[in-house]
Amino acid sequence: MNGPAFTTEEVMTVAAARMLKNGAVCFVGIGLPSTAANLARLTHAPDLVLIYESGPIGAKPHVLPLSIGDGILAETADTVVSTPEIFQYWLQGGRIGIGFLGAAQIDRYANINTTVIGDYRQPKTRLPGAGGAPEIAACAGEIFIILRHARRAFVEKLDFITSVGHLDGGDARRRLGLPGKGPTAVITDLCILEPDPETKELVVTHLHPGIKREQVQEATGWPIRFAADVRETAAPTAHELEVLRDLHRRTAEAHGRA
Amino acid sequence: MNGPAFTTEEVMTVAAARMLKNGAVCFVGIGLPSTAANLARLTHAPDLVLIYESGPIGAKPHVLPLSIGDGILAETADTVVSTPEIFQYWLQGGRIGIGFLGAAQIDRYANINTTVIGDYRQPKTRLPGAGGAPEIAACAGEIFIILRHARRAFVEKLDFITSVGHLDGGDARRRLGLPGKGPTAVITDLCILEPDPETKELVVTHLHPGIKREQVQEATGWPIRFAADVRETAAPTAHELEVLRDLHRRTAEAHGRA
Amino acid sequence: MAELTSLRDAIASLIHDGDTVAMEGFTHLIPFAAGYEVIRQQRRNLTLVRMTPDLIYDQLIGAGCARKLVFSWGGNPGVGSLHRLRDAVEKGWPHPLEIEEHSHAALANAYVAGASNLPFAAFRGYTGSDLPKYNDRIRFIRCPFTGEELAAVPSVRPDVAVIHAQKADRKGNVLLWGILGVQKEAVLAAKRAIVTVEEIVDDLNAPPNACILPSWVVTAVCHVPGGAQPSYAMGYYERDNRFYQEWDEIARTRESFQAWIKRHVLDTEDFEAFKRVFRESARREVA
Amino acid sequence: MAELTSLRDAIASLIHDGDTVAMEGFTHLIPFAAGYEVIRQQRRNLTLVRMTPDLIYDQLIGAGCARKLVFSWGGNPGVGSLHRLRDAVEKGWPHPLEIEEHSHAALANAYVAGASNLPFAAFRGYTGSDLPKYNDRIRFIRCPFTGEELAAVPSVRPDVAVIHAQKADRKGNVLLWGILGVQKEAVLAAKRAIVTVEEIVDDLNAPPNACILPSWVVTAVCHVPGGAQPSYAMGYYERDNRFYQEWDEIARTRESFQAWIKRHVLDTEDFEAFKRVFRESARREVA
Repeated sequence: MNGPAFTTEEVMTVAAARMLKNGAVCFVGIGLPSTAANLARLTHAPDLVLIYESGPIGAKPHVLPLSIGDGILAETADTVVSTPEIFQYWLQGGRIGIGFLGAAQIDRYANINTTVIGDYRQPKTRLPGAGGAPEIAACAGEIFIILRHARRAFVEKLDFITSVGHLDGGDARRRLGLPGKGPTAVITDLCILEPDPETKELVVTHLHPGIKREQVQEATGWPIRFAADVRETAAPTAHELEVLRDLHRRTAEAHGRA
Repeated sequence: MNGPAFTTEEVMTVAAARMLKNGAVCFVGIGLPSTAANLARLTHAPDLVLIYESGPIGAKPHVLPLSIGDGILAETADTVVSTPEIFQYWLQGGRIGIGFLGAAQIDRYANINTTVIGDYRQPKTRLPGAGGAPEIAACAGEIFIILRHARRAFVEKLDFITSVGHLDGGDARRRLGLPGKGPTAVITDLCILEPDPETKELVVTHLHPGIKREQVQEATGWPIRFAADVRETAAPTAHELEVLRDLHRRTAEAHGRA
Repeated sequence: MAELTSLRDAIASLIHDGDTVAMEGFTHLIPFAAGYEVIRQQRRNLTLVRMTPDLIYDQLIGAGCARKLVFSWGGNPGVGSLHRLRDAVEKGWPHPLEIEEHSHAALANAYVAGASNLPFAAFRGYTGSDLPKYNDRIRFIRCPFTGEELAAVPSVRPDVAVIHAQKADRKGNVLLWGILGVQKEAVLAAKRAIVTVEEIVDDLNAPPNACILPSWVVTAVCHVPGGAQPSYAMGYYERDNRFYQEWDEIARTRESFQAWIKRHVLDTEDFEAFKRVFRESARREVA
Repeated sequence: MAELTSLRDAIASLIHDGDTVAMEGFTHLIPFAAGYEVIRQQRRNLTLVRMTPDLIYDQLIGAGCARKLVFSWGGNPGVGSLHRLRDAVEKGWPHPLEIEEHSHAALANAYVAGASNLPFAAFRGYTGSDLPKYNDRIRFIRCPFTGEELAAVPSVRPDVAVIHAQKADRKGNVLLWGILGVQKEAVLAAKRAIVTVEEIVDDLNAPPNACILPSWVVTAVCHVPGGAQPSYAMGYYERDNRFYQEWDEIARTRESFQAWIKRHVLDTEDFEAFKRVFRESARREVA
């Protein structure tokens, strides 16, 4: 393979970043979504508007925030509003084009669990919970989900639906009167999945460079479907990798983890 | 009569100002209430907190505002919040001790009409309308009302109830679940009236210096009742008059009406 | 992203006959210049929404632009009546005006609900008032937890919001400060938003937590210095209280009103021309 | 009017066993010093309300102060789990913890409703989520105008709100800026409010429209510099991200947690003493 070497984590982040158009308004979750969104802003989408649930509107951090409310978000934002206002006027108000989420578990209809593994009242593992995700998943124009591909993450059946994707598929969202389109892409470290236009079941549309179909099936807890024409994700460019690695370096230095 | 000379308008304003205790939180209507409240602040109640529906909290104007949103209110306030916040967090939130209102018409139970004379759909005279009064009258801890005493203002029956006083009297407010105590005093240029503890009908408790009972009855559209012990309103002091007249002079100069 | 354009083009392209228009500004920052341009372009059958109609809607109503008025306090602040509003309501001149009347709390809550994309707002209000008898857009609901009864009003969702602000930057981000009224809510509740500003600057230099409307929620930004006169713009000019008093005379008769509108608005080509004529009138007054 | 008092006296007189307490601060301005003082004074059976429990509630829960937790996201931001919260929920240590779980939007709306003296908040949320199945404080209502179904949650009305702010003046007026979270709403929703501040100044020099809590809505103001560490106070100090990572180790076992609480909180007499011991621990870490 020509071009620079990169990790599966890097190709995932770059593939996600490329999906964010310049000028789009993006409600960003902490972690992988924030990394991809800021990579987009620092490469092809300088006017990408980043909104964090803690209140910053138009944040332009030069290092990645470790928490959803880091000072760097407030200092670089066009303005900072209260948390109720973010949810009432900006998210529920219909001002958000893209909601960008992570997930602990996801099913074939891109429903998300971030609440609990096992029984809710007798949990095997207690996860952090909903945060802003249920209303982001409901109200944003469309949803991108980014998470690492693994059997314990891509499960046949969720123990708990925290945030709705396409529920049981088809026109379920429309029937429930959910404002947004719901998940339109899931980006992992192996591939890109998109909902089937009819059934809304996630199908693999892109495999990352060097990834085999078997690896995806192996890491998925249900019989995964592939699109008629599965394409290969374009490899990260030298420029994309340089910007991403600089961002991680600055971040590590800033957070005292160099 | 000893002491300085004064007008009935002045004794009305001074009598109203005296009712405002230092440190009280007062939601102020424009006009007579604003004049009395600022007189109080400039005399015995320096820590009186003035809130105007346009958003200023803790306004300390050195001249009287001509409108409810004059710049002087914003410039001298502790802070200025949005108009929705004033009504949601501060008035409805139960943070207002005294609501200080004017009125075009009032009845014996201190209900107020500021909407229309004649039929609502075929009005003889169209008045400005409700403004903040209905919710001030409902939510403030207690209500003071200040208006000039005249037959067309003190009417047997209101053409329109804009803001509730004690409705048809007795425990009507409690039955309707209104948060505040409602009107506890009505100050006019002739006298002070207070609701009867049982019936809530307004009774004259104080006559201003030199005012006769007949004058009050003459200016009232229903058979007015007098308290068992009607007292005379203490005359304005030289200091009160000086501060009030200075305030009016500064105001006239500032508003180009000197 | 907001377009930086002339006021004439903004009104021409964004406000249409029959639209629901909210021109907000609570005593402060009232967008008068935009109101004059709407009269100049002779828009008709507008539903006008505004907590305090003030002189700006007295002018639009008298000029025959309005079919309906949604409001909560309709006086000339500190002076008295709005004679054109009263003439329309009492005598149907220049033509009948439908009114939907609320309290300030109700209308402020209705703007918040609109900005929040909610169909209604619930609040403690209207109990014992006669207003619900004459306005079927006031209803009552019960709390699903306590059973308490609360008033409900439908949200305000204008086709167009028009406000005046102190500053915009060259990207069209808008900053306002001082008395904020319901301007932010009006813009966020509306499908389209026009903002006239005193200044266009390179950097807003906004303090933390300032009231900013990002360019991407504004449709058009127009540089119109003095565009809020005779109301005021904190940091720029004071309220012209004298004109608020003069308006009582100007608007008292149909003839004097029409003469004023013709001379100052219909016969001027834009707000700069209006200001020249207005200064002449003022000089004549003084003389 | 707020009383200027010591943190010890404020907690002693205003927070009682069994109270519902909201200690807010959305990543920024988290009132940690107040949390340590509550642990020191060994309050019990508290109902703790907070959108993001964070380390502050992990500490209170592990120290046995809490009976119930109302929350919407319970992780260690950027690090992982809150081990003491998980131990209480999964294993009932130090004793079982009742949880009432919401989404951020729901809890933020519930604070707004509390500050507004409304019994509930209506919003677009929870549709399709399993949360309503396990929380009977989530219900659904219909718009009286459109018939649309909306989610409803009861308002939050704490006995006590505790926040940390940048400045207060000598009268007890409080100023905060930067990320504001739901602090203003928490204070206005509560019966009593304790505010710890970085500085007490003669004049707040607040910009227009700043987030100010007037003295008369605050019960006690306490001068506690550094009182938000390891979170941050914009304009004063940065977030101690290193400690957030170290906490993952400290809180992982009951023994290491108890040792840390004993050494830093129970065995120190106040926050000044805490800071001395904390600095020593930090030095030892580095060495």
